Amino acid sequence: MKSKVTTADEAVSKIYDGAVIMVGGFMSCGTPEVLIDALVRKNARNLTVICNDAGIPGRGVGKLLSNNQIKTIIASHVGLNPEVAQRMNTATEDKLECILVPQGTLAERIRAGGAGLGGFLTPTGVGTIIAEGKQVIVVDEKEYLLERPLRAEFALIRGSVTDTFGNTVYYGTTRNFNPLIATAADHVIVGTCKIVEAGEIDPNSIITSGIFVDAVVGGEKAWQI
Amino acid sequence: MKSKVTTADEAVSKIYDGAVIMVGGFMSCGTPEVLIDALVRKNARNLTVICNDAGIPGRGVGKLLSNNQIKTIIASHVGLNPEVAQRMNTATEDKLECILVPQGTLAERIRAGGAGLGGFLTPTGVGTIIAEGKQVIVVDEKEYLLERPLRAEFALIRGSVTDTFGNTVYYGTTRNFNPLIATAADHVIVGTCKIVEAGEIDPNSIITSGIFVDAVVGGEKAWQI
Amino acid sequence: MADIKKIIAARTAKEIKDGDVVNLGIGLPTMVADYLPKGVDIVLQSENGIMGMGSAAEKGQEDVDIINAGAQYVSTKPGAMFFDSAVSFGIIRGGHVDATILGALEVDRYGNIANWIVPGKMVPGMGGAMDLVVGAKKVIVAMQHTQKGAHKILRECRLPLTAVNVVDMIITEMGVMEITKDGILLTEIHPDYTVEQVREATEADLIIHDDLKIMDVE
Amino acid sequence: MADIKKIIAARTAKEIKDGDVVNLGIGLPTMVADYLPKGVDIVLQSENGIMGMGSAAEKGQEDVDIINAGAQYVSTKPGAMFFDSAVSFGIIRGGHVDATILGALEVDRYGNIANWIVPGKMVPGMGGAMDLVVGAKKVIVAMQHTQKGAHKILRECRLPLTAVNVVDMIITEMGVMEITKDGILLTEIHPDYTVEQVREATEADLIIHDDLKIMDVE
Repeated sequence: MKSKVTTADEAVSKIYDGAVIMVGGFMSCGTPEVLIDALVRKNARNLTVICNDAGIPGRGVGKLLSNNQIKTIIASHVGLNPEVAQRMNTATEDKLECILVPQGTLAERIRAGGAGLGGFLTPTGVGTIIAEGKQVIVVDEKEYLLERPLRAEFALIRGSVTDTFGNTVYYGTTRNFNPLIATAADHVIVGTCKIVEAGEIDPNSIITSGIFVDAVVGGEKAWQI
Repeated sequence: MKSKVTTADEAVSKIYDGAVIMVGGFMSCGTPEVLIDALVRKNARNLTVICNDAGIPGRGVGKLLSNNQIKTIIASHVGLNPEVAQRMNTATEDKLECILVPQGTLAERIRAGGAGLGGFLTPTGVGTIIAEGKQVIVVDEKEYLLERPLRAEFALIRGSVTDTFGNTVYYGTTRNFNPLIATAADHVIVGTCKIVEAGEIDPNSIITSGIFVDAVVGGEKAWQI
Repeated sequence: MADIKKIIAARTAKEIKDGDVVNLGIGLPTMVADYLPKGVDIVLQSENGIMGMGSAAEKGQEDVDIINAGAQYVSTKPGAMFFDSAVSFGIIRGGHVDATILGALEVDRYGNIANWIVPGKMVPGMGGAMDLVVGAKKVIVAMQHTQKGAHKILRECRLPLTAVNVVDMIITEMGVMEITKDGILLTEIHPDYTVEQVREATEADLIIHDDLKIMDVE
Repeated sequence: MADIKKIIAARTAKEIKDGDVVNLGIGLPTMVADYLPKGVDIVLQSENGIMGMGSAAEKGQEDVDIINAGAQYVSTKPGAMFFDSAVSFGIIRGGHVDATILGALEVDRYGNIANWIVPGKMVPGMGGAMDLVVGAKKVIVAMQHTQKGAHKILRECRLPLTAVNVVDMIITEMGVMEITKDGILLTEIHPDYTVEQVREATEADLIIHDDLKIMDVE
């Protein structure tokens, strides 16, 4: 198992204008700030960002938004970042497209994208505007929406401890979407707090397998609201 | 969080004739032998058993089979227990019904049953006899089978360490189907190797939440092929 | 106002049974945990990935890796665990949460609820609300009866829905209401209000329980 | 016979690239791990829940909690991890396994494979085979060319299929064949056999590569 450790700038160098990227984190807890900072420096534009929420200004995905790098955001919640509403309501060319997806459906769509499923049937959203344009399938007399998988070209995840192969554990609620997006992107980069040798993490406790990971970057810091 | 620790006989006392039960384990590794033994003593009949495989004679589900307690078995593989073939080919009344499901589909159907999904689309089985009677749905020009969730009335799972609330970890490959069936049955019983107080297991490492568990039974032993 | 919230939280807390797995929405619903009767020990689920959440973390005791769905530092109880968002919503959608308590912009006689968007005004997103109300065994709306005098309990919701036919119970400062197939049934009333006042504050028709009780907010 | 297996395993090993995630079927395919070229380090997946599996556990060194999908005690490499069966098949179906190597009862010119049931005779079940051949990026059938003289490489499979149009390559003691849209292409031949002999042992029509090579089994 070969070492994948590299720098943040090297790791994000492949992310191009117009790329679809998934970013881990829930209200910026468990978001890889070292990778986001490098992506701001790299200044890739017109990104489609898939994440649980738009974070808060000055943190996580919020930094990409402030730097006007995001064309479309697919998230379950954007209410705690007022910049989203501002950017959605502008009439200018850089108007932000915001696609809202129920949180459980978002998580499951990403999981399906990583697990080779063509979709799944969920009761969530039946009878709401979320159902518009979606196939309704009845199973045992109950209505479900057919939801489709989601994949991305890049995933930026945030680990607490990662070995040189990419095996990763997450502490507390930093886990959230990180293990899911790790499975659903072509190229996966981990920003992590601590890098150890392969074999140092208990094999019963590893959450994300290194086989999903293309690059490991250290220097991630504990989060403060 | 209240203690759920009880005896094996008490724990299985609710299992009735004709019940649908899921049993953890892969080739009898990670099968709760203390619970199976109690179920043999209880002698509930006409059971439908959902499990990865039929184990080997004299171990795991094989004990229920030898004791003629199983009417129907739903599994992905039954080849290493010759008793299955004998019982399937008998002309007598106690002929065993055997329903084979691809292993990945079986795991996913159980997960769907526990996760409130109405089904999922898998490429596995397209164009085979597994597809018979199933809806084929095309997504992005690829064919998928619509597979339905599986649930049971009882689940017998096997833990390595379990706290009094039911939080459980599994060592090595004893994990397999156990965490999945724990979510997909009305009544879940854990046979475990070691019982500890709630709070003693690292909350980042727990695999099965105690909220799924109804009863905890100690005395499970390390497995020997 | 503080009193109103206290009344709602205290009454709502009585709907929870010992051992229940409960998800509390942000704001007023979070207060419910402070009013649980003695001997009622619950397991709090937070959809961002905690089972067994405790109260807000004390100053200086924060673990920066542990927040609730409202981005506040929280403690955990012995026996707590963490999981990813797919597991979290498997728990929610799979019916493993006994009760979810949340606020609403509108609720109607069919048990429909709207609480995630005001077109053209407020587009925060639904977060986990759509999954929670569809998946939880019991859905309790805990909210003020009206919004600056405007009706919130309607004949039929006007805002885009969060879900259809999911609400079991509404608890406000005026009383306790159950959604039945015949409509909204007032089962308890706060002693400060008359039935007529509750009717006026409610757009939907109210069915008054034959054995209408005084709302217990002790 | 031992030689035949060795030839097949040795040639198959050359199809694997350094760093590949590989799932090996029970029996002959398992032998492939013993013939990997120097400098080729692979990550073995076992569908019962291991990534980073090692070789069979040495006598006295068995961990009773760690078996492979064939119920043998195995070791693990540094950096290994364990997971449940849903995660395992998410990895498999999701295209995260670079190559799966397995045996077959029948393979045909369309890349169809049958290896899980002989109606009325043998009903072991498909285990993980249906998911593996559908999900893995490359599907290599490693098997003896014939079964007691009977053809196994057919114009069209007669047994119930494991999957349709999934096999990329067949490696036998006689040669190496690729499934192309035009049919089965013989790219390498073992020096002990003539093209005519391979044709006779194969029911399907063989296309012979313009640059037919000698099978490399060193």
